[in-house]
Amino acid sequence: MNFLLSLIVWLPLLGALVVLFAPGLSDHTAKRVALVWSLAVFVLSLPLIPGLGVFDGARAELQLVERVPWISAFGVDYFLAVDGISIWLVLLTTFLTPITILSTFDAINTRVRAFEAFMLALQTGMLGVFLAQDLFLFYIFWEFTLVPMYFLIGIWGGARRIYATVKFFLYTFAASVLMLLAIIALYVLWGQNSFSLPDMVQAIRNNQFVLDQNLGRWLFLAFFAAFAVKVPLWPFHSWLPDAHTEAPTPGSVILAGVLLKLGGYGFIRFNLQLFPEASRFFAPAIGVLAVIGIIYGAWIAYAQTDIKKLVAYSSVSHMGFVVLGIFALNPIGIHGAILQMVNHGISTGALFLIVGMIYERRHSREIDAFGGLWRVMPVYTFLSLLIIMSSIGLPALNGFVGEATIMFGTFSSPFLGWEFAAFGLIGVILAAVYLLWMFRRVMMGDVTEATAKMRDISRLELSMLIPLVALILLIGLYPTPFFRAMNESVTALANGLGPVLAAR
Amino acid sequence: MEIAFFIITALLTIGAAVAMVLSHNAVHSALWLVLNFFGVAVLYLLLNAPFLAMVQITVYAGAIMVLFLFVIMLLGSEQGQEEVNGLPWQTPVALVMGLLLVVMAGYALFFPGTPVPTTQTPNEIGAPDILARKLFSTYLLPFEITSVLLLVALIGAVVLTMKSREGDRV
Amino acid sequence: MEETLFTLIPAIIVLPLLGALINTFLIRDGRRAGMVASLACGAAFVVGLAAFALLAGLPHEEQTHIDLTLWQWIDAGPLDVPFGFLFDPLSAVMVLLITGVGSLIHVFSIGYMAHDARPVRYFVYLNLFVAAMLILVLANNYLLLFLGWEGVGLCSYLLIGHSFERKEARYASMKAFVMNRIGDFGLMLALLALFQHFGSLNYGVIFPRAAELAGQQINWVLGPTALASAIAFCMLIGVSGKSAQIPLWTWLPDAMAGPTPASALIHAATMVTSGVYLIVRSHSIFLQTQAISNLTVYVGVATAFVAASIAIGQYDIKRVLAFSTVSQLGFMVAAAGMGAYTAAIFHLLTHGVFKALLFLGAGSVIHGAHDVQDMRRMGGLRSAMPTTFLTYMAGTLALSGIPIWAGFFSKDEIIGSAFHGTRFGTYPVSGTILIITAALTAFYMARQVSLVFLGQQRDTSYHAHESEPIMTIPLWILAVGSTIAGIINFPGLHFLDHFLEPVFEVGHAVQEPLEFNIPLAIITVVLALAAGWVAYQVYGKRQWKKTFRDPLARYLGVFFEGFEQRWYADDVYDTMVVRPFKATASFLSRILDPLGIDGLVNGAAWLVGFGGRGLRRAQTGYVRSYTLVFFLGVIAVLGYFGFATVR
Amino acid sequence: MVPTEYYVLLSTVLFTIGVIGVLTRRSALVVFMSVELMLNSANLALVAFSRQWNHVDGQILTFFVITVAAAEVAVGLALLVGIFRTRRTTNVDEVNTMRG
Repeated sequence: MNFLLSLIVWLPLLGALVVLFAPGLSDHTAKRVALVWSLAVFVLSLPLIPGLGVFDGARAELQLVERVPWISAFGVDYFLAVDGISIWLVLLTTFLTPITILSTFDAINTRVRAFEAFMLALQTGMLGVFLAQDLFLFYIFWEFTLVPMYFLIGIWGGARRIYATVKFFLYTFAASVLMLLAIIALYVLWGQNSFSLPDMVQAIRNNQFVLDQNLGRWLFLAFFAAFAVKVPLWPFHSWLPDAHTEAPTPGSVILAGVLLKLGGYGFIRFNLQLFPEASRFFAPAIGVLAVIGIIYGAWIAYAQTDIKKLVAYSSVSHMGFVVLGIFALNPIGIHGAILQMVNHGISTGALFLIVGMIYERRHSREIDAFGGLWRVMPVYTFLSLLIIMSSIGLPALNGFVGEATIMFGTFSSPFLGWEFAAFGLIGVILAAVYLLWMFRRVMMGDVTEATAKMRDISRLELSMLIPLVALILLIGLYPTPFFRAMNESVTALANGLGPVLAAR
Repeated sequence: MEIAFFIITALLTIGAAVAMVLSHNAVHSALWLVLNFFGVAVLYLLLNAPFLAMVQITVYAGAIMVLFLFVIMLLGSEQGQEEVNGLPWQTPVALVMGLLLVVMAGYALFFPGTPVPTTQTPNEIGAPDILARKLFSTYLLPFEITSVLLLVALIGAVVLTMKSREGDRV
Repeated sequence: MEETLFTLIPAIIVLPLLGALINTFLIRDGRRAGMVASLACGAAFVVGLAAFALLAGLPHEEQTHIDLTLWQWIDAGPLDVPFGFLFDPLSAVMVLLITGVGSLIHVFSIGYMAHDARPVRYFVYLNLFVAAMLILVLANNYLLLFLGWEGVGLCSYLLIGHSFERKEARYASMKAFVMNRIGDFGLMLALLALFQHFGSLNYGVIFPRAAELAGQQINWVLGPTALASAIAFCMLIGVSGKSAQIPLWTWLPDAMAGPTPASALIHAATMVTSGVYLIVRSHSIFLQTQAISNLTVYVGVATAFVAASIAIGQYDIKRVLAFSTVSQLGFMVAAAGMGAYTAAIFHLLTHGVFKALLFLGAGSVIHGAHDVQDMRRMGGLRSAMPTTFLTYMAGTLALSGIPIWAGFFSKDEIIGSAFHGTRFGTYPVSGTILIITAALTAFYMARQVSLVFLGQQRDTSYHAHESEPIMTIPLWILAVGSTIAGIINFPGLHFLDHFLEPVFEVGHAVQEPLEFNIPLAIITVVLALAAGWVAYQVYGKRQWKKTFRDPLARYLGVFFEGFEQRWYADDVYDTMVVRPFKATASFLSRILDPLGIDGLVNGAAWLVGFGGRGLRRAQTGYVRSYTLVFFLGVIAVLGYFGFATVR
Repeated sequence: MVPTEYYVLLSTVLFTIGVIGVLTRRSALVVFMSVELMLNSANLALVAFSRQWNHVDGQILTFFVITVAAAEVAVGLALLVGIFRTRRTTNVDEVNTMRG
């Protein structure tokens, strides 16, 4: 089974080619082929669930390692592996993609085959980012994700799609180039003719590879730039609302659901592992940015009139929690951050789905265009309420587990402390304000002439939301298996950050 | 004696080159260039490279310059192609830079940092048979490639100058 | 025995949850849903009763050790929180109150909600609420308590917003949730600090070691403070949100936009008392901090008085009761702050019964009067609704603190504690204010009864009728309860004191049961009776028009206006918090984000474009100029190498 | 015997003249000729070094340069003819469509 990871990574790309080039494929069947294909990938990834024998959650080190020399002149390896940090993000990706493709059934009607192909290709890129353990390979996958997303927004987007895509592309690309520089710098400085991340981390921990303090901080910032833009951390967020508003529903779902997590994952995998000293040094400053982002995103979300923009800004707020948890630099915070990434993928992905559903019916995303949906679409509203509550962070649903864990980590972190937790909690209050405000105006209230004709959720839409809602409840009530699988890896990571942090 | 001959030839060559650049008539330029090529051929002889001297005369002074003259005549552009000067300030810059280059080269040549080995006794290396042996053994592959290159150039020249049909102007 | 308890306790929670699930997925008919919900809640009550009996049968010291973990809830490295329950005497009495009163309210709702548009949903929320509330009181750790705490908040939100077509319901529901959230902010902060210190959130770990908190000093907003004070202060914020105390009390009166039985259950009997429960549960922390305990007393007393004064100026039958609830919660919070924990719980229980009765009675009135809520349009309903009137009188007497009815004993214990003194000392001023508040309580209740039931019907546009038996039977049961509930901690017998003793032993908070202070009781009762008589004289004797202005307005002037306008609290919050918040949001969204942050980004893009336009001019298109540059490069390179070799 | 330095200096001078020709003349044909001049000067240096080291490779290289120059001239002049056909000029300053 040692090629399982490769299979999961490359199968979607193959699917993309099939969808794109298979002769005589109608739009209708292309959607189904893509769905079945992504479901197959999901099924293939199922054995990875910790406890099923393939992946062992009780081990800290990388598992299912595939390592083949690739460009031997520069020591580049084809190096895939998974550990407790990435396992849930991989599963999140394989889980969300079929749902996203399902959402194209209603949302996409032009150039369907290309769209499905881009979706599948994007999946390859995202999985590659989570699984690559070679800096060079990682960078390739990292940039590769940009391309399909660029087209997904640029071709199927709304009126200002060109502006949004160019902004999205340039913003993320410019920041990634800094990361490339840092990667090359590390390669040269290390001088072992290898891009292997685990080896490099090992060398750093054994003091075989000692970075100059100042240089380490600069390199940290170069990596940080790439990930901060992706997350997006305040004040690097301004591409996100534009991209989200212009993207078609499936694009938004995958963007919020998985792509933003690449940044958070990058922080954990690269910044924390490669630069322990710089991480400690910058943690408070980044914590401040994260807290500002939490409150700022929430506050600004309240003033939006476009539902999608509201959700987009809520992403800024929620991803602030993730960054806060990561830079608490203690096991609790990182546990929470990883779970919160999964949670955010599920909840915000679902939020974009529900926004897309009413957009399909009403062809408007203005909050004022709706009202009284609770009456005409009871099932839809019930599910929406659950999802909104999960986003608000209601206990017993998934959002709370992640946010609370992050808060515990933040509060007890020697680098952050109670002020950060207190301001973060203000963000939790504000989440209730803007989401309930939206709920009040869209779902509650009197039915208008325009909304009266809106039909309730269809079976297709139900099949998208049910798995998400099930996970929302599962993680909310029993997140322990999720935490346990990452426990060892996260503890090892935190131990690498310095002796102070191992205690809490 | 030899040095005097060299100096005369060198001055002739330089003079021809300068005249080539300064001539307003392209035909004159071409003819000055031919003279220059002859001068260089003579220098090749002085350098014990008789075969090259002959090649220089036949290929350069003969074939290439004839081609030039053909084109000049064909286009009728002996004169009057210099009205538009987009970069009037470029001439002085070019002169200064050229002077700088010569000074630098001269400085490097006559005040070298490390001693240069003295010139060795000339051998008959430039004899055609020696050249031919070398060319058809060690340099066989480049030689063959050159022939392909010439063929490609030939075809290219033909294609480029072919009259395009109506409707598909480049 | 313990094994039996271990199966019974989860069952208490699962039953209402099951009811909610069945109603969500299987039932479409309102009446049937009501039956299912009532059955679920009733079954929970029966199970709770059995568990209670088993617990009471256990030896004293074992009663606080019924601790079971269902599963590991959160296990994130050092953060380790079980999904576990603690069934001790305190939770036991709370369970009985919640399921007992809850069941009656469920039954009542079947009748009350018969004409509602969405009865099934209503019963789902109600069941869900019961389950969340049970989790709140049964949790064995603070995080699970928080789950219940927010869960009841959600159900409260849903129930207030049940008839979301009405604007005030929409706004009130959101207001309730957000204000609760502000309170939860404090509670969560307290939890974080507790975890930071103890490395656990389990009661079993924290309470025995609570004394450590007093010694710890931390630096925070209020300067160097004992950790205990900081934590207790944060909890007090939570209490203030959930139990509608100053400053977060304004949501509760608005919450009356929900269906009346829901108000009875959530906004009177159970949910709003969870703040009191929290203080009592955390008594070992509050005992470490005199300052915050005092603050708790002051908050409670101030709330009690202010809310009672507002209740005088209201015309809406439910509003009066809502402010009365806020006021009574103030009594409980004050008692809990004083350290009179048993008194607080005692009042919580009796109040749960008689306030539920009053709300259901009000519901019956509204139901019978065809959704009229303005008391000025009522009057003389006694004859049309004799049962409601009789039972309502029982509630009124209990609330006003008239002897033999339940409120007399519980309220008196609180006032007695204030004067008699607790481990924090005596609170004579607070006690006096509480006595005055008790008199005010009697006044506004007498005013209400006079306006609603006595005299003649002022607005004859509707025909009032008595409610059906399914609604009156719960009223009777609660009326009996309100009359005799004083027995649970009857002076001299002290059942509740003794039963709760094991709980307070943990924090060494056991106090000698308070003996009856006869002079104090006489003063209180006389004052209450006098206030009631005055109210009857003012309101019960004369025939008013249906849009009359309260006669007190003439005598009290601006003060009465303050009562009517709730001391302008909502307006103050609106100007000081809501409006600036909205304005800032609009500023951020319209100006700072697009022009500031995005402006920087787009500015950078423009700069690149500008530089590009500048550089474009270097691209002259002249091949000769390119050559020149090339040549310059050659010279530079040659020069460099030349000098490098020469040197 | 004439020292190699003299030949190289002569080669430099010729090269410089060629450069100046390229830089100052606008007629594409003359520019072209100047390029040929530069090639020649390089050849001269090559042959001179060949004698200096008593090694035939320099001459061989010169031989190749001449061949390539022939090919280059053929293609280059063909291009010129093509340009002249469309633009009716051989003035390089008028062929500036690549202007930014």
